[in-house]
Amino acid sequence: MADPMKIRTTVGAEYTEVRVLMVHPMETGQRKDSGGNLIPIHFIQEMSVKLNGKTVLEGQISQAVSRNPVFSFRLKGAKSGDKLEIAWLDNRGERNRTETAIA
Amino acid sequence: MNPFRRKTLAALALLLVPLRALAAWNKEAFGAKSAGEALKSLGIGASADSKDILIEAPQIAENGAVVPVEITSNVPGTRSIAVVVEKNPFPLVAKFDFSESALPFVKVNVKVGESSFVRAIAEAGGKYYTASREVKVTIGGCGG
Amino acid sequence: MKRLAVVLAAAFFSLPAPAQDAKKEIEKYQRMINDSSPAELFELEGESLWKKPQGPRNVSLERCDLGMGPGVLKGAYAHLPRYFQDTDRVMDLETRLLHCMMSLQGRSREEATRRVFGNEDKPSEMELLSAYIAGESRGVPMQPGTKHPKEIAAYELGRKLFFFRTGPWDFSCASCHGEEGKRIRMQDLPVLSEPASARPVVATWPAYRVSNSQFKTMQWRINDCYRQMRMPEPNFASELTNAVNLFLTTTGQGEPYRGPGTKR
Amino acid sequence: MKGALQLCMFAALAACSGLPEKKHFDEKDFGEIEALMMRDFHPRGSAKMDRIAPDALQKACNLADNAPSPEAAKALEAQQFSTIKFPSGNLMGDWKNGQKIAQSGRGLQWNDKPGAAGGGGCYNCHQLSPQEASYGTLGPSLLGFGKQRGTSLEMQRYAYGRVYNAKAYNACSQMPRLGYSGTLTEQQIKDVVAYLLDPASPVNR
Repeated sequence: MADPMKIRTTVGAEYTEVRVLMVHPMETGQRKDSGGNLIPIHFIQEMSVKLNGKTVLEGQISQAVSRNPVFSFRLKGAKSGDKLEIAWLDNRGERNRTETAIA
Repeated sequence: MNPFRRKTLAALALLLVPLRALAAWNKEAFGAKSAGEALKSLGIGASADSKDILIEAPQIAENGAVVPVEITSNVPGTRSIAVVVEKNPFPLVAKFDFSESALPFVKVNVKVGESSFVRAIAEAGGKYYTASREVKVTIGGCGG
Repeated sequence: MKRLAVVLAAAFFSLPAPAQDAKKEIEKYQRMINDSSPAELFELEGESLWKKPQGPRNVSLERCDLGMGPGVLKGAYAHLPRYFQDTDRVMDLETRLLHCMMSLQGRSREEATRRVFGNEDKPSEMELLSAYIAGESRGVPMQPGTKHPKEIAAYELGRKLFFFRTGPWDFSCASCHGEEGKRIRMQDLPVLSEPASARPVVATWPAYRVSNSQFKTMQWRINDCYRQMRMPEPNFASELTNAVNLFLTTTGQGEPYRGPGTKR
Repeated sequence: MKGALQLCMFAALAACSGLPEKKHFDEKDFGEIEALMMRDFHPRGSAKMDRIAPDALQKACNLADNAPSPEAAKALEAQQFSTIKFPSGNLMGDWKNGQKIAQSGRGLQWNDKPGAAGGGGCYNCHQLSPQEASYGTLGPSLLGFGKQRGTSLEMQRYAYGRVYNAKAYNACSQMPRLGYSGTLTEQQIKDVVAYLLDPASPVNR
């Protein structure tokens, strides 16, 4: 599957809700494939959310976050058109970065 | 691939992670086998139970692979929230640091190995506040 | 409508208190996984597949007629399964997609059905396309074909198959989906021969399954039920699977489609 | 009071206003359905095509919508009872293995490895031990089954027979015939009997 990071923003009265959907297997290293051998550990470790270039949220996460992670955050004072940037880094050094404007 | 080789590969992979990373991933904390150890490695001291930490999670999850957890901290000045599933093999699930305009709120789907308490620990002004909810994990389907 | 209220009231009061809490908590779980579900990813992927030229003729599926005209997607899923003049058969979504893969794209049945059920690492074409096309019927009341003689015959056949007990464990579909308020382990079992219980099911399939991070279709659902009934494997897109699908969808007709759903 | 009265009256009316539930099958359906299934199914793993045709019991239950007349039920149950092979002597095996069998839903499925131990899938439909919260409700709760009924040889035979072929006690029961179908071996059924009756089993604690 391609790796689109699907971001949806909803501007509300008190805050803007940001919902991000990432494509990642988040393997725990305990799971076996159909051949019966262990699938190596593989998960997103770090993620960050930037608003207009400034980091507003940094997360350290683990293989205990579900596959195809879905996060929701709330930003105060963000208005439509503001630049939102979400990035992640996994334990194999793979990265993904997606930029979007707040709806 | 035998377990020994997989372990060394995993360890190697960790070394490759560039030093200047985002919030550096706390290897000890996430490798800790007990909640207490994990929090100590994060530098989190004793935490007071607080009703200002709200945890929204299903009491019964039909499947432990995806348990939605929503955490809100109403303690003023909250700068970080750690999420722990006490009975997981590695209890520390995630830690979020908030700054600038991000509110101390997060919603994330987590894996709960077996019925357990899900605990949130918030940090504000150098003090720690905590709350927890029990999540019962059940087996759906015909088990076959 | 009144009769429905009486039936529902009876069903609700008959549950002992703890079971009611368990039922409420499981419904909360379902609500929460629904609004934070990766199902959307499959819809996006399905859209690009719908437009992707494939097969010996190297054309996309965008001219495929799902019953409302070539390429018309809005509400098409909500009107399936139905009778199709060109093939003289009752067809559900996956059966119709297979027809278009063969007739438009020139692909062989063997190649197009080699991998109809995927896994969490690689969903199948049918799963991705079903996610996208079903999503295009959101809000449209489910209204399968119920008037054409072949639709009526398929419905009757589906109904008989639903109650037909055979195989080493003597099961029919009704063995599990036949009695109100029952469950397997913690899994509630809707009575699929009753409109009130069938509607929410029909309105949320196909669906993303959190337990194995896979997107599942109706053909898979019927296939996997027969596996657990200890029966041989039903042929993909066969008359039998279409009859069962039409019986279920007709029983649950009228509910606005609100899928693709997210399930256990 | 008037409202309640009206509600019951209305419910009764509603229940009988629809046509009596049309019988699902009549004799001629069987040929047609079996032919269709033989065409639209294919064998896979251990699941072969000989599983398509319903046997005499299944046909009787299909025709009677699972509610045969008392006489017909008695005859079916007697016939099914004759299929049970009761081992001699003690019928209580090892409850620990019985618990594994009760938890396992495997057995006779096309994806079950050939030769792998079958499961009883008991927790799919029954409550058994108080510790297991994830139990089904298609069958009655068996909590404290042995505590209430004791472990007499006669009770062991009843439990053994019921697991081996449930239709010997209730002609059109939805409980699979676990012994008759070859899903569970004689020893496995003894272990399940122990799980049900043995005072040490969590079912009875």
